[in-house]
Amino acid sequence: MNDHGEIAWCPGCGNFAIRDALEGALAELAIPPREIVLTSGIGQAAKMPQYLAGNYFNGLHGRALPVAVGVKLARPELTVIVVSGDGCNYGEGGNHFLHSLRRNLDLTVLTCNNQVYGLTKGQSSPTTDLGRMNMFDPRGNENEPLNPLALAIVLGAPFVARGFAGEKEHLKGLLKEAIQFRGTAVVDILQPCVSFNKVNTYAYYRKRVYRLDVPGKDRREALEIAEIQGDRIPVGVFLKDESRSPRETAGRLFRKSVTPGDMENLLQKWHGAA
Amino acid sequence: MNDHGEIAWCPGCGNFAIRDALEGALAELAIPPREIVLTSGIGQAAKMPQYLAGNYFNGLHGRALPVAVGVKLARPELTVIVVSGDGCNYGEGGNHFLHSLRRNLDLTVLTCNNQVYGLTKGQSSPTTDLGRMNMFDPRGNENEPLNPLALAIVLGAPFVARGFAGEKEHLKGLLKEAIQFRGTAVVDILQPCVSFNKVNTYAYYRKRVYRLDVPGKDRREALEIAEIQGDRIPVGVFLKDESRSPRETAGRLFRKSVTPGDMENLLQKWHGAA
Amino acid sequence: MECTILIGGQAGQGLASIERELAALLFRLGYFFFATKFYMSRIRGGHNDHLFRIAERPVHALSGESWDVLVSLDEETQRRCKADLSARGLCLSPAEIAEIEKRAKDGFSNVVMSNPLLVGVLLRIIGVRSDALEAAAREEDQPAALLAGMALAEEWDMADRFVLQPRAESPYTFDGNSAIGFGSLLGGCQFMAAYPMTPATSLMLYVAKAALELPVHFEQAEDEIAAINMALGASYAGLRSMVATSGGGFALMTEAVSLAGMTETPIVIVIAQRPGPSTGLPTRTEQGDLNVVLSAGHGEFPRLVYAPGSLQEAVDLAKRSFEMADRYQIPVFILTDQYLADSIQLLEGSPELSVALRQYEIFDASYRRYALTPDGLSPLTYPGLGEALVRVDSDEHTEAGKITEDLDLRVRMVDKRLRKASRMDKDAVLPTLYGDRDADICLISWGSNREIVEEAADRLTSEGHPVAALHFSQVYPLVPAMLEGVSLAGKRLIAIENNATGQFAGLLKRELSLEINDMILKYNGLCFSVRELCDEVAARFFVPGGVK
Amino acid sequence: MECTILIGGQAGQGLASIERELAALLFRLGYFFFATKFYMSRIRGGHNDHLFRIAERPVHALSGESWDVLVSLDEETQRRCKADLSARGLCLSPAEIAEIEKRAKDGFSNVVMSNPLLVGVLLRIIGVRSDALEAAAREEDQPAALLAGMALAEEWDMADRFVLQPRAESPYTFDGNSAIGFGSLLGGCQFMAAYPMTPATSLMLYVAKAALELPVHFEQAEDEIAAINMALGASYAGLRSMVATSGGGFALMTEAVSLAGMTETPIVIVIAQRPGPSTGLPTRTEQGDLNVVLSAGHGEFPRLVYAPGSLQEAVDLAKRSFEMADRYQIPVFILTDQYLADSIQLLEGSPELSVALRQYEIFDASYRRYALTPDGLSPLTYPGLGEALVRVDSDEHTEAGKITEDLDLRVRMVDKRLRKASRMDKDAVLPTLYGDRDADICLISWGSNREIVEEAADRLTSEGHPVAALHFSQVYPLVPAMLEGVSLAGKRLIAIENNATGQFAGLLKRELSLEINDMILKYNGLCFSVRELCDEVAARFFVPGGVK
Ligand SMILES: Cc1ncc(C[n+]2csc(CCOP(=O)(O)OP(=O)(O)O)c2C)c(N)n1
Ligand SMILES: Cc1ncc(C[n+]2csc(CCOP(=O)(O)OP(=O)(O)O)c2C)c(N)n1
Ligand code: SF4
Ligand code: SF4
Ligand SMILES: [Mg+2]
Ligand SMILES: [Mg+2]
Repeated sequence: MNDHGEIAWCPGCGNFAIRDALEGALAELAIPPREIVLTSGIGQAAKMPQYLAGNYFNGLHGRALPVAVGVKLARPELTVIVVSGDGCNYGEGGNHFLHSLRRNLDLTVLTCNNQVYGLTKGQSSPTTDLGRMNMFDPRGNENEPLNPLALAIVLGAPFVARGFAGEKEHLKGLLKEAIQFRGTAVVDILQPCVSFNKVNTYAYYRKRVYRLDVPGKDRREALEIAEIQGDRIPVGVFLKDESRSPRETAGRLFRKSVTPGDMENLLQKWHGAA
Repeated sequence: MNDHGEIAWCPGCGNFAIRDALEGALAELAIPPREIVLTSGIGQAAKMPQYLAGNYFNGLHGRALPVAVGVKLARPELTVIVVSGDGCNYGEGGNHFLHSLRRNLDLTVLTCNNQVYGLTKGQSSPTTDLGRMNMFDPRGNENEPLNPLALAIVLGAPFVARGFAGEKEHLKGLLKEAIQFRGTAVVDILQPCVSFNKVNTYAYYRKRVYRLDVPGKDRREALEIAEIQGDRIPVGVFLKDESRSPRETAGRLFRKSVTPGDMENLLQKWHGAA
Repeated sequence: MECTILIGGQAGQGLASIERELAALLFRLGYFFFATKFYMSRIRGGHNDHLFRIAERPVHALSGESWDVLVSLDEETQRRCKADLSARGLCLSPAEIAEIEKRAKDGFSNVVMSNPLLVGVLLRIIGVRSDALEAAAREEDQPAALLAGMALAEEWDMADRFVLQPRAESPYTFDGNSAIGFGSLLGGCQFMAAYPMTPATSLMLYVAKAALELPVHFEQAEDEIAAINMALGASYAGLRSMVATSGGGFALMTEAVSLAGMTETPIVIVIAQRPGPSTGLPTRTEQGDLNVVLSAGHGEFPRLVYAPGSLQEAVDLAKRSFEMADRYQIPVFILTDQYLADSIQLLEGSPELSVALRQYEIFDASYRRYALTPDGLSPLTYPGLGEALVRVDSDEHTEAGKITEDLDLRVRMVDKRLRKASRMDKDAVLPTLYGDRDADICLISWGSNREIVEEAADRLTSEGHPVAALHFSQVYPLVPAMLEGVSLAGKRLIAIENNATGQFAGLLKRELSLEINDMILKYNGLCFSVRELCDEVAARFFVPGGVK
Repeated sequence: MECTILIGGQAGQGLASIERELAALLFRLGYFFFATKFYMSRIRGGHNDHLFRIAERPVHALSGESWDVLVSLDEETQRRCKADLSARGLCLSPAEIAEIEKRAKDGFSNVVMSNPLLVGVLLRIIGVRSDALEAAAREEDQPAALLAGMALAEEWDMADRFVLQPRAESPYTFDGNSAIGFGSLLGGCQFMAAYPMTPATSLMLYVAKAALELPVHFEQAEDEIAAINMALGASYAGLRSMVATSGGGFALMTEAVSLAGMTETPIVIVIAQRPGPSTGLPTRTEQGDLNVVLSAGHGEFPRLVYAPGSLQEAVDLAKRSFEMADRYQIPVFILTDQYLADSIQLLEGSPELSVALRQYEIFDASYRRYALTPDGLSPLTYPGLGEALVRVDSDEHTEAGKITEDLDLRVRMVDKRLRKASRMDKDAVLPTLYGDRDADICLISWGSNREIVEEAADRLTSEGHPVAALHFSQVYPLVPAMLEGVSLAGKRLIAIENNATGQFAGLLKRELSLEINDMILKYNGLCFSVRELCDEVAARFFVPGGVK
């Protein structure tokens, strides 16, 4: 386990494989740790940055995305990766998911989707299936689950993919592709939670998951892929639209500064009589 | 103008027609004002309830939806209508839009969409077109506009429609249908703002708007309708799925109360030795 | 006579069910006991301690004396805690635990049976006999395994090592959050919306479970902002409503606290504190959010803040919160913390089971939600009753609830809202003075420290260090009446708080001009123990023969 | 000599551009003036007042004397304000306004020309002549229309009715929010994320416009939560960052305030106050959010709160905020309000234009973001410099920034964070003592009331009611050094606040044990005027011949 100290996840948790895949992807892409910024919220998945080599900002539950947006706008040269749970990114942080995608910055947005609130011991998350019994749903979840990838496509994310913690190598490939993609890359990762989700297990997914060979050719096709559910669960890249370039950032700001001359100009122009 | 006092909107504002249409719809449906609860946030559109006959809760910017959810859960027998602006419902309140729709309660959710923040004098809203210059976007808006109706369809709203303030009668019909619909009915209303949106004017819309004859037959078709934009802007019902019944609410709670006997049972069962 | 037991190990080793089973049996056997836990923010692994104190008289705090029985489910516990074992203490080391597991597997073909086996061992240590056990145990307690555990204790020569008599006639057991939940239902609460957050989650679960059978609705919200706005919607619509959260979640609710203040919508807000700032230590305890609760919500409006210090206060004040929220049409806060939330105690005496009922007044079309009245209280009603339209607005509003910019009316509305507070004096919950009233030293506490401080006062006094103790369970508003009859003049006042800055001391000064002389503060995430508090007070404020 | 002008009418009638043009010309002509506005939360309609005070010496407050010139763009203004016209006052009633519009149409074929026409009339009233005007006006000021206005004033026999000499040599004009914006840029601010909210919006716009040409980024956020988290991200990444909002938006930011406290991420937070609770009166003024800012963010961590009382303070303290945020790695707050935000004033003297620069220290792989140091300050650096990894965590953390549940370390980390505050004493901005230092009465103010109170002190003293005035522009922390050298003993202390409960008075008591004797509070949404304050002080605290 390198030098990351003891890992706080349950033995068997899907997060281990995701961590390994991400570590492998970053290593193979040869991005030096000092140029990586991982942002996360709060939850089990949100602890991921603690166990990887890189800078990190482990902030508030639900707020990994806006922190990443701030980092990216300030320092476009850094590789900025958001990694958090389904509750974090789609629940508490749903509004940032909506609006950050619209920005199309060059960000990678990873969600470890265990369809449950893990750290708080098993409540329904936005992706929990209908009827599933969880801590606060003794009669079964009554809310339509959110389809994060369909949402991402409708919101205009140019790169949208699904991975599975049980297919580590494939996942590593996806993550590499996502990180290399120029623009917002959204990857939802099916992550078995051995403690609180007794339905969506490794076995459950292994039976259903199949690999996509090619992405959908446009948003409409990608949406159709995203709508496939139940007995067959596609993993792979659903959409990869390289035609749109990411939103331009202001350019280099870091270590550049406003000068007294700038301030003199501004003073005269806006506040002076000249 | 009935007895609602002076109206705080600019002369010519699209909100007048929306108010009239909503007033007409409620009158024609013969719902007594005492059984109507309007919830709104903050903004120009959010003042709507002030000028209608009904109960209202004019709460916080962005929070009209959760208030409505609370009212509906408490009092399923009331007609609960959310009415607010695009900034309110899709921007500040985006997370509630995401998750309230998943609940599929019997709510009507109206958004007066002027593609701008009106009350704060003209900043871009989530639905502002790319490149549009607004107060904080002197170089033009750089964020992909949000498509609220595509979003609503992906989120599983069973009734999704678009209206136009310039077609008052048609809008009234839509509103009647939406209010009568059993389940969450989402209506986005194109609303010219004469003060801060000089592009999406009545004339602009009149040139582009056309009426849909029939709703899309399923979500996919509805989505295709929702994606139509630019020179042709469909208004009408995009989706009307009457097969799903709304989420059941707990049943009658109001004026019913927990009894000492209930408490005795609970005490014995959970806290006693019995 | 007492027996203190520490059961330590990793999350996932069954500690929670051992705690549950042991507590349930102690309870049914009629023992006085107190249990609490120190646990990490982990699902599996880490190190958690479950602490039991069993006695022959009521106990409501950790004694802080060395442990009589140490149960180490892992080596780590053994290492950390062995030194704290009392002279005649017993130790169930990982070796014994392994043996218990073996017996479970051998005798019951099920390793899970080690839990009742262990519980049997422990019960036998305090002198429980098989006949008593058989009478108290239920089928789900696994009587056979319990008995096997008792036999094992005898085999290991541990039986009757700390014999205690079951003397409790207290028929009820609660943890702090259940007591608040129970009190809330008594208060007529019918709606809760919530987003999970430790250490408030168990309160949510309590209401969610109660809602299965009672006319109560529980809704899991998408975030805390939604939770409180839903609750305000439900309250406006006619149901007594509550939310619960911890500091970070509460931060998100504060805009709506101000909304409740402005719209005069009754609501009860429970804040279960944990150490901050920010995420801090999610599963530990602290009293660090008093200031935040006192001034949460921009602008000026009245509020009430309770901080229960015992189970009874938790039940009573939770119930009272709903009454006061309705009476004054304000947000009422209940400040609790992880320590109280997770401590299992006995409720001595039977709770009064009358359920508070809301009034549903019916008005005609002339109804004005914010009618200006001498006492600032406008008649409250709900949509759909009679011809009244109920119109509430977050903007400054007219009596009828419409937006206004009439600045004279603004002043009248501010005065109206603040006027409600002046009536709250008569409803103030007075502080409790305890211990040696004539002592030169008075320990001042609020919230969950009450029982710890009171036991410490007893012990200090009995050890020749007389002290009084004054406990506040209503922490805001603080009114002069609270100090009438408690003659503090000349006493050295010492604030006892689970935080690093003495927030309540600052409040006493601001509100009651009471100068606190010293503070004993603890902020490592754990509660005080009685012993530790006694030692600190004795060392800092006494010299042999008297006060320093 | 002074001339006060009230221009009233409906939103949408061109008031904003009249204000802009008149202010610009007064400025370029070299007049001392002060302008502020009372406006409604409306885009069109309603009733707004734009208030000018023109003088021959610096003025920074509303005098509160009756109006010398009343310009009524609508009947409503005429009705409301006519009574307040001074004895020799001039009135431009709707009839005259109609005539001006007619002249605009006739002479310039453009009704919009009525604005410069009106400005011309007003300038001629205070004695401006055409040659001076021609020298000062620019093409976009529409000199022809201005001159036509001057001619009209002569025609109406209004010329030279309040002749004032232009005596100002102040080369700069600002409103309060621009002064904060300007100061922020001087402080090295390079990033702002914001969600619009009155009365903070104009500050956002200032930075957004500056960002067009300077190495500064402005981002419109989807909500206030995003805004502050983006700013924290940018600050963490290496840019000095700020946010601005008003009470309701700030409520949403408070969770991240605590995050800034825990992660020790520098940030500057501007709160432009308006009357609450909740939406309240969105376009009016109040000082009601002091308490909220003092304790926003759960848990305990140091903070600094400035509340500028003049343009110069706004510039200086904004700049200083960024220095202090970096020095102490804390959130720094600037509390302003609608009154200061929307008041146009002259900055006397030239601002120092040096721009504060951040340090970019480079560390090796042994870097620990939260290294424990004697003064609590750990070295701050940013990702991507050298081999240091910058790891920050909202949980309690180790020196290296990893989550920890080591409870001893927890205590050391709390102490470390709080220790930073003890060093802040030496950087305290001391209050300003003004007026008659020997007076028996001292008016105490904070924030935007400074100039009003100081002018009132002058006037009271000159009217035989000697008073001193003490103004705090650093409102937290309050340190004993602030009262050294200002001998308040024996003085009657009167707090002047724009709120209903005297929040600063409570703080002075809690923090400095200073007992305020009386309060003058205003909370109808408008600022104090000098006259009103003088009258109140004189009536309540003086009797003929001396102090009451
Ligand atoms: C504002 C706030 N609300 C609630 C919490 C409590 N909380 C911590 S983690 C969590 C849910 C985590 O679920 P998810 O994001 O799916 O992560 P997982 O643990 O399943 O990986 C919650 C509700 C919090 N820390 N902050
Ligand atoms: C929490 C919060 N943030 C910001 C504001 C300020 N604000 C009031 S209305 C508004 C935007 C309104 O836009 P929209 O919802 O589209 O309504 P419109 O005025 O265009 O009808 C904003 C940002 C507020 N009142 N509360
Ligand atoms: S609770 Fe679930 S998600 Fe969390 S560490 Fe354990 S297995 Fe993983
Ligand atoms: S600003 Fe726009 S939306 Fe608001 S009232 Fe005027 S026209 Fe309508
Ligand atoms: Mg999860
Ligand atoms: Mg809008």
